[in-house]
Amino acid sequence: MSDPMRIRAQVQGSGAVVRVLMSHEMETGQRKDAAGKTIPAWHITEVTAALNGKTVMTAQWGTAIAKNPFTQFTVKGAKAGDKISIAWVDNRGDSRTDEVVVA
Amino acid sequence: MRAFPKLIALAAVLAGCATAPSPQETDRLVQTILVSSFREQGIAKLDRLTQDEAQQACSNETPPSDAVAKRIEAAQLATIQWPADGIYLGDWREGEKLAQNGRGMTWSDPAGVPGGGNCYNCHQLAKAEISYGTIGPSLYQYGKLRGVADPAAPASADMVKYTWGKLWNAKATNACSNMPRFGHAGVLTPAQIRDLMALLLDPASPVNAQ
Amino acid sequence: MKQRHAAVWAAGVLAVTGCLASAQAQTSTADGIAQYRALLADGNPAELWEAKGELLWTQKRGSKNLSFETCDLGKGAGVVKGAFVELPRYFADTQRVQDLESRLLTCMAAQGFNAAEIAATPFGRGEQVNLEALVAYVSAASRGMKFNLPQGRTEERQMAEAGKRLFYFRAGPYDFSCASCHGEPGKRIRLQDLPDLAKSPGDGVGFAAWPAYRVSSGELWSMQRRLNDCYRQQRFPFPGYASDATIALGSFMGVQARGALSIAPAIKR
Amino acid sequence: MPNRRDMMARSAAVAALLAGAGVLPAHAQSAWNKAAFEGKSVDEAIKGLGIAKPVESKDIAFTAPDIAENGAVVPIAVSTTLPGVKRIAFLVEKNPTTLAGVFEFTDAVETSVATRIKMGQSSNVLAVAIMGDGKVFYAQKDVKVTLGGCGG
Repeated sequence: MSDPMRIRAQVQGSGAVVRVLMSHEMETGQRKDAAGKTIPAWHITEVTAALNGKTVMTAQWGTAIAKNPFTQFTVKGAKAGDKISIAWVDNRGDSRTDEVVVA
Repeated sequence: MRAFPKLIALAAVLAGCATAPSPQETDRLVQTILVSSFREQGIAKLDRLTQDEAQQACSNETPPSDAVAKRIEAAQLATIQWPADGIYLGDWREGEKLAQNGRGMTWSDPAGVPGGGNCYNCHQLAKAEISYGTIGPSLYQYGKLRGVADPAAPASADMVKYTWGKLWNAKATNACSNMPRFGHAGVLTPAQIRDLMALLLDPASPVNAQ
Repeated sequence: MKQRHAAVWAAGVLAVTGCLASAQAQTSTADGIAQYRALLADGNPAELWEAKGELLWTQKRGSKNLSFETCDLGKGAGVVKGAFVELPRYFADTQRVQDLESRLLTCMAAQGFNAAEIAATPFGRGEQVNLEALVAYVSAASRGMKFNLPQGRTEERQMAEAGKRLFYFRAGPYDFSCASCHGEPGKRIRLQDLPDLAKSPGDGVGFAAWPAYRVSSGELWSMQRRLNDCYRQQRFPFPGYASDATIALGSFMGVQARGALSIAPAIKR
Repeated sequence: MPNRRDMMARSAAVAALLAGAGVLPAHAQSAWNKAAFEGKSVDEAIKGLGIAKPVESKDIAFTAPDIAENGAVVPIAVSTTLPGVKRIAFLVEKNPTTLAGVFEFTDAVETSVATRIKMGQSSNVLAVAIMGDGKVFYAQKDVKVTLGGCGG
């Protein structure tokens, strides 16, 4: 069970700046454990951001996105009270969706 | 100046404070704490907590007296093993790798695997490496600045010997040096020390390149 | 464009005087690192641990089914704000000077957990994961507050004094003490600045910057974990989790840091 | 190694889950671009993305540090005033696999994004902007990754 994301969405100018922190190992598949065995790749593959349920941005990620990923983007025309939701899926098929209200 | 008497008064109050632990009490407490707190792990055994004379004399906020420092330096100088075959310099390329390598001797290091020299942690060496520490002095141009044009020449002999001594046992010239006693403590082998010698003194080494 | 000019300029200076150019290169390295740290400052993953710790604080756990709301960190049962900047301190119920981690273990024992077992668990596993989250939450509640460790009791003064001795205690194959790296101002290992812990390093530096999110491991490090890795690098034997040696050092550093603002949990290389 | 049918079943299940949650649009259900992410050079990554050869552009503002204190986390940010940018990809020349990530924008967001990447060593990093009309532009930045700490 993955831990919740930390999402901040704040009105700035004519839109809202969204900052997201996700809890994820983002294992590269290139490291070896103490016994010399390769640790399999384990990373977020797809991210979807939505404003009031409508997709505004998507992303595909590889193993080179840093552990506990941070992403920032700006949604045009978003107002206080709007809902921003972020969803991710990883290569093991785990997924998580969290939502925040624009402040 | 006017605050001075006040300071003295405060110091007197602190010194006279009945509940301040005496140095002897603190000694006993520290010993108890060391025994109760540490355990062996991997190659890091508990005997590492037993101090030798040099370690003990340099375990205070203030350095030891000059007389004690001189005595320690003389004793440490006597421990230096000079190369039996008279060969002081190895391969600076291997020396550079050792200088970069900060591993070895920790509880997470395997037994019997030679560690590194940790040099860049504290010193600047080759100019190309910008990630260097400043606990020790810069060693960039080490040989060049000391006039070592040919390490094998008789004119270089004193500097070559001094440098070997510094790497083998830095406490021989500075009782409370922050630098490990690489040869004396068995951190590096004589062959590894030769390679570090070459890094510092070989005119072809990047340390001495312009 | 500006940078290219600077590079050309630096190269010109290099030709004239090697010494000045070397100083220039050092400045640009420092600037580069400062720029990197500034870019990281916004969005510290320690927040993920803080959020988790906040949930754990109110959650009923353990065989006794208790939350931490009965846990006294020194400011009264359940009080979190301001507790961190007054630890380590003496606790009458355990008759010990305790740091944050050892005190949390005491509270976990009250919840019905086996504290000794948790202390012996490697960092980043099992209940240690929860401990790091709690440490993040509790320290964050004192963010921006000044360190003010109580020194009214003999036990507290003794612990700080013992910590000072341990700080200067040289041993092991490298002859290192804490002071070997942290006893002088303005020094660094590689490119990492070393706080001078023999004095107060100032606001948000040294003791006032831990716990912290470690970029290199992608995990939150408590002061216990920080000290454990310091002793590893000192080539010492293994200090027990929440052992008196680590608490004594925390007391010494905390007393030195009196008046410094806490920025914990910070973000570190 | 998971077989193809398992993989498809799994991504279908995830897609259904997300579609149920109302956050996944039709176009995002396309699978992760394995070919692009497995590319071991800029050329292979570009081929995998199925895009034209990029042309350097001054209209892409790409921020990355000159020096990274740790390669495990390198903060990068890009924004562009180029009209009609649909996607932005980040490529690290000297990483074992070149493509770090691709962001796909709708008209509802600004074409700017910040994230953090891993770098195995000092390398050139590229921000590649892909336009709706198939044109491709890029900006680049050299990032020096330093060794840090006690190194043990």
